[in-house]
Amino acid sequence: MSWLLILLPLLGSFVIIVSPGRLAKQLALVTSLVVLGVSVAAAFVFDGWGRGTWELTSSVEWVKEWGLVLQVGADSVSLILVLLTTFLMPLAILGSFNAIKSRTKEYYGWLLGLQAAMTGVFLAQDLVLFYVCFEFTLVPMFFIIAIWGSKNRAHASVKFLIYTFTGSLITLAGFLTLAWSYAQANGGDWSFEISALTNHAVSALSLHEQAWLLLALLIGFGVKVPLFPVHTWLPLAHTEAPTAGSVVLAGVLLKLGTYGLYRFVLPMCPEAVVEWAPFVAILSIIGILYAALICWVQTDVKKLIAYSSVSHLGFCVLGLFALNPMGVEGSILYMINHGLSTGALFFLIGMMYERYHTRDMGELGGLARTMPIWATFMVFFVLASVGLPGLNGFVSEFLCLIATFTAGGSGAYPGVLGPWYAAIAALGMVLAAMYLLIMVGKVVFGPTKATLRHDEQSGLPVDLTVREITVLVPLAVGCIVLGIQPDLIIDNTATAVADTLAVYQDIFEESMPGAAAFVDTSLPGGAR
Amino acid sequence: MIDKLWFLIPELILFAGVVVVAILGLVHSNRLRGWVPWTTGLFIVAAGISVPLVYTAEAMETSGLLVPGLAAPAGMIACIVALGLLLLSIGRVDQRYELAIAQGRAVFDPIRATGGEFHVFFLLSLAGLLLVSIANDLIWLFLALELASLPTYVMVAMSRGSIRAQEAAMKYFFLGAMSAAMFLYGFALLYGATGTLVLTEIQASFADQIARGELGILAIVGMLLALLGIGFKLAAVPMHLYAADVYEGASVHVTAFLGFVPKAAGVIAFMILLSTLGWADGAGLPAPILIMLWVVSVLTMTLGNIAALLQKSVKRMLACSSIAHSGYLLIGIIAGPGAGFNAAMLYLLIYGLGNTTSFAVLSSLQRGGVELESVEDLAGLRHKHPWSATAMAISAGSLLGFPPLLGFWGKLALFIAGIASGRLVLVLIAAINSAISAWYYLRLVGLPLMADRNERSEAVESIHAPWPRLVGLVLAGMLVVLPVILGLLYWMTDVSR
Amino acid sequence: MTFQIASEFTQVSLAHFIIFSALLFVVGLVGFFTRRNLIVMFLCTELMFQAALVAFVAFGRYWFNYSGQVFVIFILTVAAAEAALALALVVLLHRRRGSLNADDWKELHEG
Amino acid sequence: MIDVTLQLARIVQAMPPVPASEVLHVSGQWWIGFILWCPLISLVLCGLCAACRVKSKLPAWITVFSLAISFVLTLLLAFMDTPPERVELFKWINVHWDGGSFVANFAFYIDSLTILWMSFVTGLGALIALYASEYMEPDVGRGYARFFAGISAFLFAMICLVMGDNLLMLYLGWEGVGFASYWLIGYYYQKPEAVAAAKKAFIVNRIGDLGLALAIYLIWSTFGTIQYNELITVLDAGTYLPVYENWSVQAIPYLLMLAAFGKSAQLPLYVWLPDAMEGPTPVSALIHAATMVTAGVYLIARMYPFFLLAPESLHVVAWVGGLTALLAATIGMAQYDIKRIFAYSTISQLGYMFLGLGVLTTYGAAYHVFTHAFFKAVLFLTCGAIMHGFAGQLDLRKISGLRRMKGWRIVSWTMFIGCLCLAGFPLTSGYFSKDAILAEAFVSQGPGFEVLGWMAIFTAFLTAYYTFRVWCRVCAGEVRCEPGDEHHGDDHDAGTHGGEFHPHAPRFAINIVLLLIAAGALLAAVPYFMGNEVEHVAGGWVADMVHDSTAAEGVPGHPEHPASALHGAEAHHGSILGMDPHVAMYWISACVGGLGLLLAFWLHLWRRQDADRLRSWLLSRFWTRWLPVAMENKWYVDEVYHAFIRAPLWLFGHIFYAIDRYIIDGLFVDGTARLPRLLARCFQPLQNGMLQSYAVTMAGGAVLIALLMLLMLQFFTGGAVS
Repeated sequence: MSWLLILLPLLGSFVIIVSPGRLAKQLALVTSLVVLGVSVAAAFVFDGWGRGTWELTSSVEWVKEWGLVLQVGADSVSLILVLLTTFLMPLAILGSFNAIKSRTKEYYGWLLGLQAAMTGVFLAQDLVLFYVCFEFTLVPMFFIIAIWGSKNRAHASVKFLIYTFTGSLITLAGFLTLAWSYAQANGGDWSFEISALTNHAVSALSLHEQAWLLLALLIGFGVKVPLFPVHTWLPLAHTEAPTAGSVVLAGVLLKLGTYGLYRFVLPMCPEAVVEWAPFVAILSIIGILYAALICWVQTDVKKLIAYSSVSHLGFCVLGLFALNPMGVEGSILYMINHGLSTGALFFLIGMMYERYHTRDMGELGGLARTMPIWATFMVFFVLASVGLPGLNGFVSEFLCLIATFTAGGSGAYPGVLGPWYAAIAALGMVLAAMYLLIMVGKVVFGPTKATLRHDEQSGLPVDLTVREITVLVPLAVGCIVLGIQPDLIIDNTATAVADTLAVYQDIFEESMPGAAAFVDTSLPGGAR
Repeated sequence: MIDKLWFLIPELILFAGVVVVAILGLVHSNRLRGWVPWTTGLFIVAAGISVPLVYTAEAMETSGLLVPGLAAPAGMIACIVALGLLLLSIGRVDQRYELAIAQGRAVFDPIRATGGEFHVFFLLSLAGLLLVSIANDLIWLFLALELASLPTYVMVAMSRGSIRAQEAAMKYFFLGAMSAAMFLYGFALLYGATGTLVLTEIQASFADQIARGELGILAIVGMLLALLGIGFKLAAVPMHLYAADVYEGASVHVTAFLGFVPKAAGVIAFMILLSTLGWADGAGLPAPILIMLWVVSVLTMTLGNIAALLQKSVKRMLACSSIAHSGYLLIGIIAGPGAGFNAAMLYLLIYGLGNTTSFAVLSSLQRGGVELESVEDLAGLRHKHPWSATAMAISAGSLLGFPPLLGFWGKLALFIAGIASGRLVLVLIAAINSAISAWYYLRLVGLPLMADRNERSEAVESIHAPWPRLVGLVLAGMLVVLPVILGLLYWMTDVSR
Repeated sequence: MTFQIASEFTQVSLAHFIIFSALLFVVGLVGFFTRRNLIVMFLCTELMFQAALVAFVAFGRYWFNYSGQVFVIFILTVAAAEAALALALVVLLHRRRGSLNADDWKELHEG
Repeated sequence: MIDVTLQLARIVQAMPPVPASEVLHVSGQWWIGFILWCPLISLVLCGLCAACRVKSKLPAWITVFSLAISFVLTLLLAFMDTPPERVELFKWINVHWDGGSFVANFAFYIDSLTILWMSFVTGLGALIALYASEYMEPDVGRGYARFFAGISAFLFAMICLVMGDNLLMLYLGWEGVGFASYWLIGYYYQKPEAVAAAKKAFIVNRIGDLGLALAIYLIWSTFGTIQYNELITVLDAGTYLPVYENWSVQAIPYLLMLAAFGKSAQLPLYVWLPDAMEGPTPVSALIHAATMVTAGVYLIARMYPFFLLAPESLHVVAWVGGLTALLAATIGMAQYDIKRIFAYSTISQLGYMFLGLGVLTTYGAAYHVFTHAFFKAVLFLTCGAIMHGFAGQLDLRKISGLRRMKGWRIVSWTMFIGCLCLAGFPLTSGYFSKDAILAEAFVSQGPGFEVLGWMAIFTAFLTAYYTFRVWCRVCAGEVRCEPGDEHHGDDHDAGTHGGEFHPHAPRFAINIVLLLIAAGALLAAVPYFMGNEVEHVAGGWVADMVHDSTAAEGVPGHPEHPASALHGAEAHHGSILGMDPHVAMYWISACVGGLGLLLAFWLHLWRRQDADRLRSWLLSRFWTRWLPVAMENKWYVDEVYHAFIRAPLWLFGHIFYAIDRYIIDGLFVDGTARLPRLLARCFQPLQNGMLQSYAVTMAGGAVLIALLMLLMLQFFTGGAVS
């Protein structure tokens, strides 16, 4: 089933390339819906909900000499991210029906190829397969930006590709060094199996070696996330990418970075992480505030949302490095939530752009009057993004921050961050409200600008079409459902997260004896 | 002695081919002359098939060669890539003259025709490459290297009528002669240091000297000179300066040939020579040689890649890229026998395929009857030749080493070998170089597939013969599909067998 | 050693030959760098080949085997082949440009 | 520094907390949930109406009906008189792990404080929705459904806030009401001022929310739970561990304070409230006067035990409240816009409430919240009626003699009642509730509390003055009016029929609501005299309600009231001018209120020209000129904020953006990317096309490499060749 999830989109992509161009979008939609169906079916047969096990596994022997075995499988965290991918993809395809008018075959082909690669990243249990998929995601995105992007697309696409490529090459070197160390320890037998390498890394690497591994991984994944100060490719890529490109970029591609941090950095180099978590946390906090302030002075709506991604993902990384279950759960939720709400915002901006051909806040204004449905959705998703309780963004942000806050080190809740980290990061909440509401105030509300002309040639009515509403409604439903039932994800991933963090419990217990025991007996929270 | 002759069967087949083709090339009948490339191909295929049959594992065990495992992979790689190189030259060799004859504007004159000679030299050089891999003493090695390179000088000179081709040939020849003198002098010093020319005996002598801790300056200097001289074939820094000019001057099908055969000969010669000095009994290379190789590798990949960034001519760009790839190959050589040599051989094959693909696409195109010069000529290629544009993009991606294309796996093998031999810094530098190379390879992806056509590229059309284009497409397909049978490729290029 | 008969005062040893061959090589190299005429340049490469040749003979004598001398035969052959090539090339170049000055050929360059 | 081991030993020995089920019976009264669901259903239905473009008053009736149900259910709950109770609706956020958990469920915590608040929230909500059904009439078919959806959303959030079982539910409601307020302030979204005001409200509130969020983090870190019942258990048992040295417990009240000051518009975060008057007037009445802004008071009352852990924090609360009351009153005196005057008056009255909390009378604060809800609602609603009738005219200089106009009698007299209450006229509800606070300022011991008390009394005088300034100007005097230039509704032209202006008087719905709420405002004095089932506690029904809740320790007379604890249950009386403060205060505040009232009548009804003369006299003196100017310009607080917070941040935004583009991206990223090219240009001259130059370079390169080799050899191996 895992293979099906990876290969079906590839097959669809192939079919689209060889079939006549006018069928491309329908075929793409059907394929992505089928994949969605398969993923939902996979979720039903999946046995690992609420348990930390790997299910749906399958492996193919490949190159014996290098220990290359193509292994796929999913634990609850990866399956959830796969579901996010398969959920977003039909929407991305449906959302591009009107926007993409040239070279449609290639476009939908690349989109499906991208889906295959992203799914592959989440399902890979083998480092080489992971890396191949991780890198291959760049190619479709490169083409999507470079061919269907806006004015400055060539520069943006090349920068996007080379920046992330450079980062991940260093990560590759880190991976290979780890694999070599494993091979040395195992009498020259190479293996790239993630679990084997993780065990090896935890048990055999010294603190010094772990720190280097951490650095190598952090460079690759940090660029992808993107962490301050290696974020500058993102605003450019987002601004130039076509709508669906931005949606997938924000929705899933950035999550590859945080997923990498979760899957590799946390389990593989725990001691180094404990040592360096404050450093990463400070970077994320700088990113949160710095990007938020930059958002404030943007005039291009899309660029604003792009920078807001930098800011938001900072919370996500912060949660991970809080090194406690709340933070990691919050971070996983953040991955999903950011995908839904920011993805939707990019859709909305795209829909507006198709009608008015501008994204300049100085030229826009009072769209609530002309496009009430659009405006409603816009405000809704902005609120989800701001973190209004009851909607999805809140839960994840809250968990990340409370986890950071409590990860203070003395007593009940061990960790290496602390209240100051959370307090400063929480300023990002205020700033987020500021820049997003200023944007809403300028674009959605206010007097309708007389100069703003709806483009008749676009073939779109003034307000949203049924197709466009169909794109947005599932996202909105997702936002609400995850806002009031985050347990859907938290409960199901709890054990997997606990397994990942188990090694930290040992470390903390060693360095702060008696820390965890305290919670058990005395506090109501610990009593259950 | 009988064994040795038996070993020569693939080369003998090629020499037989030389005779047949030389005669066939002078035949007046256009149709028969049209058979020249196919006959050449036939002999290459025959040689290629004979390679695994002759160089079996059992036969090699008793061969008394220094690196017995090299012959089979080298032969197969050479024949496979050579077949591609041959096919991409169809329609290119003697292009104008043959066209004039076909159109009745000229009559066939054996003195003016060079088609037969091109194929003769092609086969000779290939034979030289195969001979390098089974060299057992320094004389053989010297002769084989000369056999591999002397024909290429001629090929460059007569590749096209342009004065630039002759300039290229001049530079190539003179610098080649200088480098030959250099490694010859190095050989002399090696002989002086050991008193023998037989490679296995040299190794024994060196091992003895090292064991006694008195490896002389003579050996080091000799090895240094030999390696630097042979570095010319690899286009390794500092012997790389000719590459860009010669590649640009020669006709595209010859450039493609230059990009592979001498380089392969150089790589194999490196492996053999270095095996005499290092890696005996689990030791590594002597420190000076290791350092020298390390420096050369870093400089080669770095200078090659950065030079490519500035190029406007496609062929110069690919020349620089081929310099850079020599640098990557040196990682495998530094890593030593086993994983390192395997990786280098695998990479040689993969690089050969990728390089041949891009040259095949170039070879299939022309503008006003002349081959493409500027990179800009490729702009908007997809409008008229979508498949060629795609093939170009795939080959560039593969040369860049982007997963999941074949090039990635080659680089992965090299990186693994490099890291496993403890050369992490070298691997990191190679990784950064890969990133740098992305700049210019992306131009080869972006221009054909994304850019709009400009005035120059509007006039680009495909040449009459369909074969170069077909080779490009087939090889591009292989670059995409072959990773599936990566295990087989790995087995094929396994030196330690 | 046979060379010792030359003089009682001048003992010609291996080192002398090596130094001689090295000097020969360097002379060839310097000539290659400095002379502009292609034919002279080619002769300089021949000089470098001969330097190696001298070294081989000397080492052959030193090690008291014939390998070095055998190699010399082959070197001579290859040098002859190269000479043929060189002359053909020189003729070709002279025909194209009427000059054998190496500096006239710099159409292919960059920077 | 706390000795951790000792602490641990103490904790291990401590009794395990009593399971929640024994303290509170978790009843399954199935209908309790509907108090919350009714507004939600109404929200959804109104949303549907908006989507279907319903062109009738249907949304209003849906809202009124559902809010009425909520109200009735609340009353039912009140009469059941249950002990504190938890009602779980569904699970929300539950993170469990080995050794701990974080639990925040969708659940109600119902004690008497909840019911007290709920009673006026739902009651006034229903009534004001009814009022709005007429008020918003011109917008039927346009923003009508949107408006009522907003009202429903607000009520939903407010109910979450008040009834929530844990701090996260409170936070949900807290932000929810903020959002509803944003929604409704920005109702006239085409008006830039409205949009700006909405934005400002949300953002300033966010700053407060930040405090609440941090407080929640800290509370959870310290107590391991955020559910009220468990918190109280832990607090009583004393089994918590201040995780972060000893400041964690001390910091909680200050963070909560920040939240409360934001939501309840206290110094320094009050600036959003006057601007919020851009919203439709029913919104101002409901959200920005009666209910939402009292959430801060509710929060502090609810978390009172935490404030008592750090009693100094209460002093801060008292001072901030007192200063805000005075400042807002001075600004209110000098404004001309009626709604703004009442907005400042709201801020001022909220200041009283915080003063009450600070001087240890949660009961006084709660009672003032209760009475204020009614009379301020009346005042705003009358304002709304005027605005509605005079095309948005709100300048008190432009309307006069309203009570003599046809159809405006109910408006002017209900306004009069509201003014009386607000001014604290004897025997009105405001009189009693204000006294309860003022007197306690003299009773409680605290830094400068007496000064504070006198300041509050002076503020009461100002309050009476500016309140009746409005009434005298608008309702009394000669009959005169100018219509406003603003139209409410999207852009309809109500009122101006062909150039001649006819004010249209309010009709049935508005009048009936005005009468009902005005009656409520008067009757709000009654609870002062009823109830008192609890011993030692004076103050009637409200005191009883507070006494049964988490805020009980703040009720004077409660055995654990800090003053009682200090001096014994009986001896907590301080003195004012040598008398019992509670007795004296009746007289003092009656006098002060009367004085203010008289001054207003003098300056604004009998001799209006004197007011102008006073103003110009003040303006002509160098030493006094600043006073009216500063007051009219609201003490330039907005400008100060702009200069010291907004502008620097904005500047930082630009600086960071420049850094991002030119330094991080331009210099580092693009610069690094340019390096290879630069390097390549250095090497390019080698490729000069000259054969012999190549030869020299090759040979030279070989020599260089040999030298490099030797150097590195020296470096790595110390020169040993082999």
